[in-house]
Amino acid sequence: MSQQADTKGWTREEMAQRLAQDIPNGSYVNLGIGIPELVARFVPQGRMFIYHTENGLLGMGPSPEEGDGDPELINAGKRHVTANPGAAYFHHADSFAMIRGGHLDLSVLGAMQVSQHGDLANWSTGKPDAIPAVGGAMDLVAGVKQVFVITQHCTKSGEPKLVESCSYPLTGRGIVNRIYSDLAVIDVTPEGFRVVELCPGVDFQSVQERTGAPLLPAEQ
Amino acid sequence: MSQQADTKGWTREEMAQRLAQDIPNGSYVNLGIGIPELVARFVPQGRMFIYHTENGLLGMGPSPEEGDGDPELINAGKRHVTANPGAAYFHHADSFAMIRGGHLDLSVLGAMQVSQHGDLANWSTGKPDAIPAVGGAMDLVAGVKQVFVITQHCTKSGEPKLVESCSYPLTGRGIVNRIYSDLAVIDVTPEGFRVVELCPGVDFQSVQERTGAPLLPAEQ
Amino acid sequence: MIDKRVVSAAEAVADIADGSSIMIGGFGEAGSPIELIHALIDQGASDLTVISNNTGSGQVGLAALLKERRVSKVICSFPKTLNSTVFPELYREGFTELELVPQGTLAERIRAGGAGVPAFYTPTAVGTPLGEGKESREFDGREYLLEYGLTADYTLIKGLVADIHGNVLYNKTARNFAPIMASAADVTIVQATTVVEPGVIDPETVVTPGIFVDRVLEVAEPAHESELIAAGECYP
Amino acid sequence: MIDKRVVSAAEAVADIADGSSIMIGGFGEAGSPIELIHALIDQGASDLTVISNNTGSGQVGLAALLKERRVSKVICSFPKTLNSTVFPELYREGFTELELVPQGTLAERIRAGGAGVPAFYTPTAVGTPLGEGKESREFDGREYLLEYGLTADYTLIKGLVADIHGNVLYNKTARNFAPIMASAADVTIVQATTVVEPGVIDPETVVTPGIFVDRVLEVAEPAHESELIAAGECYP
Repeated sequence: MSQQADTKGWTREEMAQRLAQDIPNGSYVNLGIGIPELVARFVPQGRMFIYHTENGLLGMGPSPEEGDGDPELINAGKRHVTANPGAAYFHHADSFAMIRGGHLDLSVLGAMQVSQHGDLANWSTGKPDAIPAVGGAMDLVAGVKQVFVITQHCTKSGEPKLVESCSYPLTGRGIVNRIYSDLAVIDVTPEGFRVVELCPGVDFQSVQERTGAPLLPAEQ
Repeated sequence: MSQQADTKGWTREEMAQRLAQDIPNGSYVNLGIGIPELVARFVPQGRMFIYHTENGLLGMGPSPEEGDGDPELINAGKRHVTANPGAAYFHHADSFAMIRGGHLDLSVLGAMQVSQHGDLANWSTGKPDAIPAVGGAMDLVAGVKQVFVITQHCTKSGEPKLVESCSYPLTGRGIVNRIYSDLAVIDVTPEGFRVVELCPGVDFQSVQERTGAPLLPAEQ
Repeated sequence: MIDKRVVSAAEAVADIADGSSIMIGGFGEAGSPIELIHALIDQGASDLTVISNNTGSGQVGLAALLKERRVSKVICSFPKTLNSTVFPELYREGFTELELVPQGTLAERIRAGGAGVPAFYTPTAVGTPLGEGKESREFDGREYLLEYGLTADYTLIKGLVADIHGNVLYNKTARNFAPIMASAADVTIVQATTVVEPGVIDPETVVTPGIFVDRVLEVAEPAHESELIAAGECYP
Repeated sequence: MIDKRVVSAAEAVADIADGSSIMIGGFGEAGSPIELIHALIDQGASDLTVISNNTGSGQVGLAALLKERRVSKVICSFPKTLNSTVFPELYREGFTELELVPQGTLAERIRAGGAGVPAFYTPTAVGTPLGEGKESREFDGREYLLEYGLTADYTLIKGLVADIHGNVLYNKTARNFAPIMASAADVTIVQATTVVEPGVIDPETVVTPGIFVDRVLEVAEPAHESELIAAGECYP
């Protein structure tokens, strides 16, 4: 966290708020576990998003008051949630038909690494003693219309997460559309990473220094 | 019909009643259009069958009183039906998942021809000017655990319907288990047609004369 | 802030272009979205591919769309029904092409199209004329055919209750193809007898979740095909 | 004359043999049929293959079954949860084998198994370690993997209301894998909070039709995994 503080980048909440601004009204959105969950707190004025959780609910609402939770009304992170008016429950095959069939507009995911070709690694370190666990991440990136990654720009030890080529096992190949980090908003383009917007007070060069692949400047 | 009357065989109702005696209690059954529909009138004492209609209802009940029908509660023959207590509605993919997945115990179908290998032809004459229409017949014979055919032994012009090899286009290959005709109950075995039971007053030889393939006598 | 209602059947189908593929719900008259089909006749789009279990009866609804020579191809399991004379004539004349698909394979192809499954194997139609020329493969010693997912530009369906987010309930066996067709088209248009606010429909009972629905039209007193035919109606 | 009730959890699972494959519903604790799993522990069957999204938490329910060394293989998408220590130990030790399947592929394989589809193509996991060595094929210029339908000898699931014909309703996100698992096993066993006569459940709202269910057990006050763990319980 000290690394991030040094660069005076966006907070996690600011990253989430910035991302939410790019979601059109009426979008169907799946939020991954961790920072992506924060996006639900920031619905821009005049818009409404419908949240999908792959364990079987469309129209997921906020967490209930402490103690009000139903152990059988949970999200993909297995936390208690609520259901908004207009919600629907369904089984897993139907839920992943929505995902695989391209019916969701947006998947927001965390990342361990993103390559300049849009490859994503976010499910396994690949270490021999790790217990492999994948959940729905590979389905989400294979089926949802757009994939946004929200992540700290670097690891806690300062290594770049945006790289030429992922060293960790892939979740999907060429599927990330845009990255929201604490330092910048960056598109994955056929030419590679392109800065869309810099965090106020952060300059292009300092982002490039923290990125493991060439950055293209914002288009004018 | 005169042909049938000459042989003093079972009536259609008797054929249906005879077939119903072979259905175990608790069976899930799909009845085809025509003579098969008559089977529903004959539930042996102490048994209960649950009828599936492939357009999306399990627990189909009898026809409503004239004028009481709902145009949106129909069977596969597009006739008004009712729903029994314990019924369930579902969509077509789920309905045919029941069929294809082997969940129905019995399909009762009419026939144009049945071969000694259990091939069934019941959907098309194959005439060049015919409008081809197949419906769910091919799915039923490919997926249901047992297929019983209920049919007049011969066509109206006296041609055998039980044959060595079907001349009409097939509905399915090697899928008929048993045939209930006006003259006999006949199993399809690896050795060919085998008589299980003769209609009272009908002898083996007269059935053989009306059959286009060798008949084996009932096992003692 | 999400309201998928349209005010008229004409608005609902306004953008359907010539050459579009359209899935139309219904098994016989149960679930047939007659008002949407009639609006499509008025709208004028032609050279359509229609995916539907039947080809309509009499000279109303789907049969009327065919009769107006708007449909160049049907993908269908059972194109002849009682009172079905329109399609047979167009088929014999060679105007309307037919792709005949077993009913369960048709349903599964539509479900696969909506679920992002490009192809699957099925035992149905092996050894029959409808299996001829199809790729086949053995699994565990049994032969299966390769069948492809089916999608369309539009789906027209009939519900009983819909909310303005597009959640839909159906009436009895009118459900038939509607939920899977809703999932398999770019634009799904629902006519429903009643349109309600979100929250009226119990989330446990939703049959088609709103994510699959783009436009919702209230048709409070939908016509029934058999009643129109009994009254001698022809459309337009 | 159709009554699928059994009187005890012990009776419900009595015939499960060593070496059986068993689908177990639940996503985390939601929908986990704890009482049936505990009865299976008491019953003693071993060398089981378990198909389930997770591997349980603490030392109750599914985790307890694993801990008793009854499970030689799990087919699963996410075998590590908060408080999940049992499976990791058995996996590292080499006692329990893991077939890791993406969650949506797991769901679709189970659905295919129940629907008589031996295999299908999916875009999920292409280009990843979980796609390595799998048969792949292009459709419309995109690469897909061939995946196989999955069936089991038994399914154990938890419902909210069931009738004696086996129709089932679920509670909220406890529905998860239950309806598809019910369709994919030779014998499906449901525990439900309430068991009612046929006709009580509205046929429009049935989630799992009775054709998929073989045995129904009333468990009026089912335990929740998190509460058992909070209370420090270990089974048996």
